[in-house]
This record gives sequence, structure tokens and C-alpha cells, in this order.
Amino acid sequence: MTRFALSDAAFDPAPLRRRLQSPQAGAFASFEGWVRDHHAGRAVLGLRYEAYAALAEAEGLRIIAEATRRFDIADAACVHRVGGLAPGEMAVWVGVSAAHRGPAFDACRWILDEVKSRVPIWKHERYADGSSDWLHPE
Amino acid sequence: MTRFALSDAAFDPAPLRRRLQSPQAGAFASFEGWVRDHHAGRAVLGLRYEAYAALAEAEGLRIIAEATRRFDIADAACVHRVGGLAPGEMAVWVGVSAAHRGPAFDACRWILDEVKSRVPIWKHERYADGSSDWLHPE
Amino acid sequence: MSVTVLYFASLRDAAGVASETLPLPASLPALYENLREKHGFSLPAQRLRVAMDGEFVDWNAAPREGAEIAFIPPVSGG
Amino acid sequence: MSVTVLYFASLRDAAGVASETLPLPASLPALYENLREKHGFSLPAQRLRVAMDGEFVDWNAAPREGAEIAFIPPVSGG
Repeated sequence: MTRFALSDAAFDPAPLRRRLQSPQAGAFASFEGWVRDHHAGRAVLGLRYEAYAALAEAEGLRIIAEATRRFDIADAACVHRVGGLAPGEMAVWVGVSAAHRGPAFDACRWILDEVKSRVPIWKHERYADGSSDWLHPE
Repeated sequence: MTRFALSDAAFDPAPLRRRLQSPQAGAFASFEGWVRDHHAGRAVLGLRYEAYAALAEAEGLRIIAEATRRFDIADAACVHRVGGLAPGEMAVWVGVSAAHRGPAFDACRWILDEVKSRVPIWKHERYADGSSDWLHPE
Repeated sequence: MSVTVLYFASLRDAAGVASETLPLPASLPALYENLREKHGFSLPAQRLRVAMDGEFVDWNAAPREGAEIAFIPPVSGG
Repeated sequence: MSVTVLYFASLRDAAGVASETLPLPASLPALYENLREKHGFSLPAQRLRVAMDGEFVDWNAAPREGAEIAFIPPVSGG
């Protein structure tokens, strides 16, 4: 099982969730990021994620490995979309199984935050007014 | 859509998740509690949840309504199993959609904690040594 | 002049029934102490909550004629 | 004696190409400043990270012959 992956098509998190399951794990926290139809007051028609794939996959796997050391969890995984997405589509999925709920929530949030700040993936938004932009947050 | 329900059979969270989705919501946090095969060092063969159904449903709905007031979220729902469960089965599911990830995580965890402390549901565990117990935590 | 008492979890196991109809009691604490003696409940009242007609109520609430009363042992859902 | 430079996101749009092969530069900051001038990149080096051969490296790392170098603008996944 690859614990961090890029996907160029819509994916179903159900099989990923199943692979994180174990009879010792009593808790499963997960997160999904969905494409919003607005950003900073502008109507968003759609977006495109671009990645530096080799580095994104290596950095994503490092984040999962770090989470497994920092938190008392059983297992974790993350998948991030690349390519074109419409509003409402799932852009990122994070799942964490653990014996107890505290570490499951904490690790899920930490992985998401690290992916957002460290993994070389960029969002290009297309707006209803005809303009478009790469997002390079301060 | 009923935002808090008891279920006497295994259920699929996918349709519940879909009903929480909206194009304004960019974040979806969810939690699943799974039956563990051990408790306090004893092997667990299975368990049974019993509820005071009328009060559990009323109290569960109050928790969801309170969460919607306390946190900046779009929607939330929770389902709790009653009856017999085997290790690995899902006992509780909580899902929260929100514009942003912080409130989604915070509300999901808060709802779970409140359900565990306030909703009249009791767990009866059967152990491998032949004994069994109602759990009435201090 | 009666009430119905519901039992759950370890209280139901100890009582051997899920509910019983009893004369209208003077107070909820008095009712529980009577039942505790009768059925040998191990949990003291301080560890329980009490509900009347499907709503949590204060232990000082006056028992109502015809009410459905439930003593709620510490819960363990989730 | 050359390196390959990869461009992503706004840098790729500004450069008009996804990669180019360039003479081995003296340093990574010197390489970026040259490219910034050549392609009109708006992002200053302080807002970028840099990677060599698929690993993040320090801006002080020495450019290696044949290396694949990528300047990483602020990311926006998730």
C-alpha cells in the first residue's frame, strides 16, 4: 500500500480506508478537501492542480512517516488530486487509524497542514470573470 | 435528513457524507469508532450497545444543533449503532462539513466527545475468558 | 397515582425487568433509594442522571403522575 | 557542464517552457537571479525553496553537473 499518492482522476476513498483498518484500532479520523465554488469573493469555475510529482511523492511519504513517529497511531495515508477539478470535487483525502481518538484527530490534522505547506503542488483557479490565477500564498 | 440516528444494523456512511456536501463547503472531517478486539488488557469477543432510544435521539439532535451554533460549520451528522457488534465493526460515525478545515475538525471532535459523555447509550462487552460487563465509566 | 420506571444496562440486569409501574413517589432520590434497596443496585445516586418523560431533569424535579422515569447510569457509547 | 531547470506553476507560465538546459551555474541564487531577469519572474528568491535531483536542498548547496534543479514557488495544495 502506497501511503501517499497523486491521482489524476477522481478516486474512491473507501478502499484506502479499509486498508487502514485493524482490530487493534478503535479510531479512524479522516479529512476531505472539496473544491469550493468561491475564493476570496470570486466565483470559481474550476481549478487545476499541478505537482512536481517525484518530489511531491517523496515529501508526502516523509510526512506520513513523520506522523507515524510523532503520534500514537496505527496507520495513515493521503491522496491528492492533480489535473482539472470542478467545484464540489474532492481535492485531497487524509485518513488515520489509531487505538484512540485523540491521536487519530491530531495526526489527521497535522498531515493535512504539512501537505498544504510542504508538498510541491500548486492550484490554478479559473474565475467566472474570465481571469485565472496561480495561488502562491504568502 | 435526520442528523442524529441510532442504527440497529451495519450502515454505509457514504450517503450520509454526500448529504453534507455543498459547493460552499471546502472541508469535510469525519470520525469512525471501530470495535477493538481488546479492552483494558482483556480480549473482547464482541459487544452490545443498548440505548434509551427516545432520549438518545433527542440528546443527539441537541448536540448537533449546539455544534452548529458553536462552530462555523455548514452541516453535521452522527449515527450510532445499537445491538450486537463484532470486533472491527463501526460503532459510531460523525461527519462535519465546513468552509474551512479548522472548524470542521473542531466540531467533529466536539460532537464525538459530547455523544460519548451525554447520550444514553451503554456498552456491554463479552470477553474471551467467558465474563462480560456493562461499562459505566467513572 | 403511579409512575413507570425504565431500567437500562446494569440497572436492568439487576432489576431483572426493563420497566415496572410503581406508586407515585415523594421525590426522585427517595424513589431511587427504595429501588436500590429492592434490586440491589450497586451505583449510588450521585453517579446517575435522571430523566422524566424523555428529558433529562434535575434530581429535585417533582415526580409527575403517570410519568416515565429513567435512572441513567454512566453512559459508554462511542 | 550543464544543468536542467524545471519550472512549475507561475514560473512555468512566465518562462513559457517546462524546463530548459543551461550551463552549470556558480550558485543556486546566481542561477535564479539570471533566470528571474531573463523570464521576468515576479517572485523573489526569498519566497522560493529549491530542489536538486528530486530533494529539497539549501540555497547554499553547490550546483552539481547534470543536476535537475527546480525552484519551488509557494505551494497551494490541499
